[in-house]
Amino acid sequence: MRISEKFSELKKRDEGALIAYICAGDPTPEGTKEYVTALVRGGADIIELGLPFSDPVADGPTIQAGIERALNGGMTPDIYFRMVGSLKVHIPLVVMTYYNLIFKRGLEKFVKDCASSGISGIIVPDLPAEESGELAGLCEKNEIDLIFLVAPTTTESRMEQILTRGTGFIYLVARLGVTGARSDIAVSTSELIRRVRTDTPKAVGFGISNGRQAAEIISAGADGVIVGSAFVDIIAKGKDVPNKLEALASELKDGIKIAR
Amino acid sequence: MRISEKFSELKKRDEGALIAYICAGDPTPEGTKEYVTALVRGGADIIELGLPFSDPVADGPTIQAGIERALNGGMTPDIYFRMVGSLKVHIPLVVMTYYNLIFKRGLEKFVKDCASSGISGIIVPDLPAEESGELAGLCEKNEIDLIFLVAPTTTESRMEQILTRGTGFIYLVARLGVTGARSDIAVSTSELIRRVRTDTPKAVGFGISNGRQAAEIISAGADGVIVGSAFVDIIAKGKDVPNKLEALASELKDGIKIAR
Amino acid sequence: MKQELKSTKFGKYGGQFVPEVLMPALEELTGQYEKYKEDPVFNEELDYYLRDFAGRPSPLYHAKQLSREYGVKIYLKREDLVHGGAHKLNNTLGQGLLTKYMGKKRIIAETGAGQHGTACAMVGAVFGIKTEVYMGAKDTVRQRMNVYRMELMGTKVIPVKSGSQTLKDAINEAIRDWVANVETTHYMIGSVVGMHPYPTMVRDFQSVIGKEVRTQIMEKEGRFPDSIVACTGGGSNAMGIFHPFIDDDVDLFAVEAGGSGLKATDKEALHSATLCAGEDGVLHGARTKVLQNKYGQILESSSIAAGLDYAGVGPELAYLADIGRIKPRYSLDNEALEAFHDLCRLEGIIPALESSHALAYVKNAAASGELGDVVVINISGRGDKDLETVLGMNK
Amino acid sequence: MKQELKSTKFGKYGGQFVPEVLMPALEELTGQYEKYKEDPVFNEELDYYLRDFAGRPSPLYHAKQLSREYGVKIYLKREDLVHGGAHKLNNTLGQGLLTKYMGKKRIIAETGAGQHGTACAMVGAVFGIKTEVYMGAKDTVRQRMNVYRMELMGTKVIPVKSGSQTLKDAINEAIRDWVANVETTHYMIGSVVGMHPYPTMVRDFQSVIGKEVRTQIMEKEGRFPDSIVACTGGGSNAMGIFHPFIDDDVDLFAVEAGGSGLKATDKEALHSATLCAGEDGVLHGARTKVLQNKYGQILESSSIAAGLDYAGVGPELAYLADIGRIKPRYSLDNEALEAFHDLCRLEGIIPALESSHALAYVKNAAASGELGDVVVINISGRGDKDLETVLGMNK
Ligand SMILES: Cc1ncc(COP(=O)(O)O)c(C=O)c1O
Ligand SMILES: Cc1ncc(COP(=O)(O)O)c(C=O)c1O
Repeated sequence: MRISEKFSELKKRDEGALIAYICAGDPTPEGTKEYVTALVRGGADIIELGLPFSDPVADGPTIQAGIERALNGGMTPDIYFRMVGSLKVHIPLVVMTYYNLIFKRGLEKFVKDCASSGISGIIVPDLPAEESGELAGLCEKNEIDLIFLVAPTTTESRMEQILTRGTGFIYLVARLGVTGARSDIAVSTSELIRRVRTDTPKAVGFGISNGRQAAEIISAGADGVIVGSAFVDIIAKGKDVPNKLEALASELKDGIKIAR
Repeated sequence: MRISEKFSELKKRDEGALIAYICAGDPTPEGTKEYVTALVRGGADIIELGLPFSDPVADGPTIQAGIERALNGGMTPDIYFRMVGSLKVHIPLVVMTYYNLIFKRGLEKFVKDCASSGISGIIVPDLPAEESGELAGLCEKNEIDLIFLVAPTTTESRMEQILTRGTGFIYLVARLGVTGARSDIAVSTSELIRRVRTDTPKAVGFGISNGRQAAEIISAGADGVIVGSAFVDIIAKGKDVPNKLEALASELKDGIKIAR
Repeated sequence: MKQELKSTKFGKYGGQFVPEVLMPALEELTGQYEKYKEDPVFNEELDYYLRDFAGRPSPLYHAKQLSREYGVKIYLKREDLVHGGAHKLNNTLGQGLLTKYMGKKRIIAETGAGQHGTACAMVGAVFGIKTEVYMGAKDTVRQRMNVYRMELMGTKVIPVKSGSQTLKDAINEAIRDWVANVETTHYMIGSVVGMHPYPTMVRDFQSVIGKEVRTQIMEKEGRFPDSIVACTGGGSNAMGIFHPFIDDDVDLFAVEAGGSGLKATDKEALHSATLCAGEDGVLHGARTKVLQNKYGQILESSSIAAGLDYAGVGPELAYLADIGRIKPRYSLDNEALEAFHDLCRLEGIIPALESSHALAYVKNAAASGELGDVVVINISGRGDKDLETVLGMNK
Repeated sequence: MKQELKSTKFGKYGGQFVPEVLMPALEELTGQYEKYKEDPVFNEELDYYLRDFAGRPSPLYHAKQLSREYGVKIYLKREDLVHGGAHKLNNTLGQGLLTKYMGKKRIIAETGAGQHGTACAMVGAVFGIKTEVYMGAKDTVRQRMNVYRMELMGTKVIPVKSGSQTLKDAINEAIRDWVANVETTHYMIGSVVGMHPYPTMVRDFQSVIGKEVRTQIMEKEGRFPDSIVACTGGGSNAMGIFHPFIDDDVDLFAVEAGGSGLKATDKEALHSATLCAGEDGVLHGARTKVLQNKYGQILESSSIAAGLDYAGVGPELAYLADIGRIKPRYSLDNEALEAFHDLCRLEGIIPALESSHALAYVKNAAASGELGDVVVINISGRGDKDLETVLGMNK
C-alpha cells in the first residue's frame, strides 16, 4: 500500500496517522514479525522498520541500544528484506536507515529490494536534499516515496527545496536533538507545523511517548505522529512485549482520534 | 708531634711511613678511641682522622658509608675536637675533612681547635692550592701543616705551585678516581712519584690495601703509604675490629719495612 | 547555488551527509569561514596566535644521523615542537578564532587519544569559550593524563559509553550533541574529515605547515624536496603539508597505519589503512574511503597509534589517491615502533607513534629510489604521550 | 695568572673547590670555552642547533587573561616550547657542542627530576656522544618516565643509592665519576652551579633567553619591562633571562621554592630557598649560599617542584643578591600549585611546577606595585612532567 493512499483513507475518516518505529531484528528477526503484528493490532497506520547501521548519529541512546541489539542478533540487509517480504500486513511499511547501507548495497538494488519486498517509503536521516538526487530518481521510477525531514532550524529556502522533493509525508523534527522520548512538547513544534506549507501530509516525530502528547501534536495541525523510542523502550525491557506494544499503540491512536 | 719530626725519625731508621685513615665517630666516638690505639699498636706512624661531611665528593663507597655511620652516630666538629683532645697517642694526628666544615666553623677557630686538641696537619680534598691562601696563612701561624694532594693529571705549573705551598707531606693520588681499595698498583704511580721533585716527604694513597702493594709503593720511591678504605672496611664488617685493624696495620708496616 | 553545492566535493568524495537539523549550521559555517578566510583582521589575529601562542614557525630540521642510517637526505618538519606537542593546535586555533568571530558560546569536539581534545582545551582556555570534549570511555582510561590535561584547562571531558567506546563513537556523540545545540555551539572537528566545509577548512588551517616548508626548504636546499611523507589517520597533518605543494613536482606519500596487517573480519580490521584497504562509503557526513564490511557496517579499526586509529579518512585524500596525485602507503605496528626507536636514538627526538609510521615508510622505501634524494617527513607530534605504550610493547 | 684566578669568582662567591685531580680539566675547559665562545664557526653551529633542533626563538607571549586576573601586564617567555619541554636544552646544546669540539668521548651528568638528564640525552644522541646520567635512586622511581626517555635516546641512567638518593647525591656521584675519568669525559652540569667555569658558561649558554626577550619586548612594547621574574633552583633559567638586562633599569626577581615554609631542622629544610634562607658555604665546588646546619652539614631540601629541590644556588646569584641587583623571593608549594592552575585555566598553558613559583610570586606581588606595569615571567618549562604530582595533590 502506498503512503498517500493511507493518508487519503485517514483523511476521509478525519483521522491522524500513527507512525510507529521499531528496529528490525531487535532483538531477533523473529521477534520483529510478532511486534509488527502487535503494533498493527494496536492501531498503527504506518510502520517504520529500522535497518540497523553501526553508527547511527541521528539516534539517541534508546534507539542506539535497539540497533546494537539488532546487530548483535545478526540482522543484515539481506535478512531484512527477506523478513519484510514475509510480513503479512496491509499497511505501508517504511525503511529507516543510514545512507552508507544504501550506498554499499548499490542505490538501484536497494530501491528494487524495497519495491519487491513491499516497502513503500525510505527515510534516510543523514541524507539531506542536496545529496539525494540519484536516490530520489530511483525511488520515483520504482514508485517508492523518499521521505525528507525538516527541522526547526531549516531555512525558508531549504524548506522550499525539501517540500518540492519530499513525497509520502514530510517528517517534522519536533526539536533539536536526536531521537528519544521526552515528557514535554516544544513550542517550536506548532510553529514548525505552521511553517511547513504543503499538501504532502506532515508527521511529527522525536520525543513523543504518550497519548496526550500525540493529541497535542494533531491538534496543532499535524497529519500524523511518529513514535519510536517509546516502543523500543518496551522491547528493551523485554517483558510482555507484544501486549505492551499494542497497548501503547492504542493509547497513542486514541489520543490522535480525540484530537480531531 | 709535628709531621716533619715523625718523618725525620723514620728517615733515620730508613723506614717508610704508614699513614692510616679512619673516620672519626664510625660507628661511635668511643669506638674511634679504641681503633686509634689499635692502629698505633699495629705500627701506624701517622693517623688521619676523618671529620665527616654530609657530601664527601672525593670519597668512594667504602668511606662514604663510614662517614654516614659516623654522622648517624652523632659526630660533630665539637665532639670531634673534644675526642681528639682526649686521645693519648704519641704520633702525629691529621684531620681530613671537606672545606665547608672548616669554612662554617670559621677558618681561624678551626685551626686553633686543631692546635689545641693536638692535631698536626689538615687535609682538605676539595681545597686546591688556588683557594687555600687564607687557610695556609693560619696554619703557618699555628704551626700546623696544610697537606696538599697532587694527581697524575696535575700539570707541571700546578705541581710547582703546590710543592711550594705544601708542608708536612705531599699526598700523591695514586690514580684517577675516588678513595677505595683496589688490588693492583697503576704504572702511573711510579711515574708520579718521579715527577714530584721535592724535599717534603711524599706519601701515596688511594687504592692500597695490603703489604705487597705497600712494599711496591715504597720501592718506587715514596716516603709513605696512606691506607683508608681497607681499614674502614674492617670497621664496616664490625667483627673483632681492634685486632683486625692492628693486624692489617702490622702487615702493611711489614711490607713497608721489607721494601727498604 | 549550483556552484556552491559543487564545491562541497572533491570529485565524487566529500559532501554533507548529515541530519537536516545541521544543514543550516553548515551553510552558516561555510559562509563565515569563506568570509573570514579572506579577512585581514582575522588572519592577522590567527597569525599572531600561531606565532606567539603556538610557537610557529616550527623548524625544518636536517636529520643527519637518520639520513645516513636510512640512506636518503631527510628533513623533519618539527610539529612536535608546537604548543601541546602536535600539529593539532594549528587547526583548533583557526576554528577557535572562527568560533569567537561567529559569536558562538560553546565548543564541542571529539577526541581519540586526547591530542585534538587537548588542543581544543587550550583554545577554549585562551579564547575563554566553554569547551566540552567527547571521548570514548575506553580512551578516557587509556589516556588518563590527556583527560587530566583537558580538565586542568577547564574543559569538560564526557566519556562515551556507546559502541566500541572509542573515537568513532565519540564522533557520533559529538554530532548528536551538535544536532541538539547547533544554534549556540561550534563543533570543532579535529581532522580533514566529516562534512563540508570541515575537510577544506581544516586543510586550510593546517596548510601553514606546508607553507613554511616551502620557504624553509628553498632556504636550505634551493629547491623543493623530491617527496614529502606524512602519516595519515584522518589526514590533517598530511593535507597540511601536502596542499601547498599540490601543483608542484613533488611526490606525496600518505602513510597509513597497517596495524598487524591488512586483514579484517566482519566486525574489525587489524589496521586503519583506509586509503589502502577501504572502500567507498559514507561516514560521518562525507563520502570517502571507509573500512566497512560487505553490508556497509563500519569496522572497528586498530593501530598502535591511537591518533591513526580511525575507520575513515579525509575525502580529499580519497580523491587525490584516486587521481594518482598522492600515493597511499602503510607501515605496520612493529615497523613504526622500530622507527620510533631509531629517531630517539639517532636524533634525540621522541616522535609520536603516529609520526613514526611516516618514518618507518621512509626506512623501507629509501632503497627503492621511490622517494628521490631529498625527502621531508612530517613529525606531526611528539611521543611523550606514547611512552607507556612503547614501554608496554618492549616488555 | 692572578687575573685569571680572579675571574673564577663573583665577588666572594664562586671559585673552584674541587679535588686536585679535576683542576687541570677545569683549566682546560675554561680555556676551551673561552676560545670557542668567540669562535664564529662554533657559534654558527650552536645557533643552528638552537634554531633547527631546539626550536628557538621561543615566543614572548602576552598573556591577556592572566594579566587581567593578576592586575599587571604580563608577558610569558615560552621556554616550555623548547625541544624537551624546558630551557635545559639551551645549555646542553652549548656544552654538547663544546664536548664535540674538545674531542671528549663521553658525557656524564647529574639529574634530579630528569629534565637536565633528558636534555643531555638529546644532545648525546644528536652529537653521537656516549652519555651517562647519575640520578638519585629515589628519583628514578618517582620520575620513571624521564628515565625511560633518556634510555630511549641511548643514555645510560645510573641510580645513585648513597645519601638521600636524590639530586645532591647524584651530583656527588657525577663528580666522583669525573674524578676517575676526567681525561676522556666531559661533566655536563645542568645549572649555573658548581665550580668555575660552569656558572659563567651555563649562564652564557642560557643567555639566549634574555637576548631574545630584549628584541621581542622592544618589538611589542617599544621599551624594556619594569621587571623580570624567574624561578630559581640552581638559577640557570633566571640567570639566562636576567643576564642580558643586568646593566639596564629592569628589576630582577629570583623566586625560590618556599616549600611548606622557611623552616628547617638539623637535617632537613622544609624548603629550597637558598638565597632567602641559606648561609655562606662551599658546596659542589663553589662558595655560595647553602642550606646547612650550624656545623656546615648540608641539609636535605624540599619542594613540590623537583627541579628547584636543591640545597645550593648559583654563586653569581648569591653575589647579585648581596649587592642588591637581584631580589630574592619565594613562593610556597601551595601558592605555586594555585598559580599552576591559574595558567592552565586562563591561558591553556600547562607550566612546570618550577615556573609556577614565578607565576605565584607575580600573583602575590602585583598589587604592591613592586613589579611595575610590565613584567616578563620566564616559563622555564612545561608541566606535563608534573601531572602525576598535581593529580596527587588535588586528591
Ligand atoms: C601526533 C599525531 N599525528 C597524527 C595524527 C593523525 O591525525 P591526522 O591524520 O589528522 O593528522 C594525530 C591524531 O591525533 C596525532 O596526534
Ligand atoms: C622547568 C624547570 N625550571 C626550572 C628548573 C630549575 O633550574 P634552574 O634554576 O637552573 O633554572 C628546572 C630544573 O630541572 C626545570 O626543569
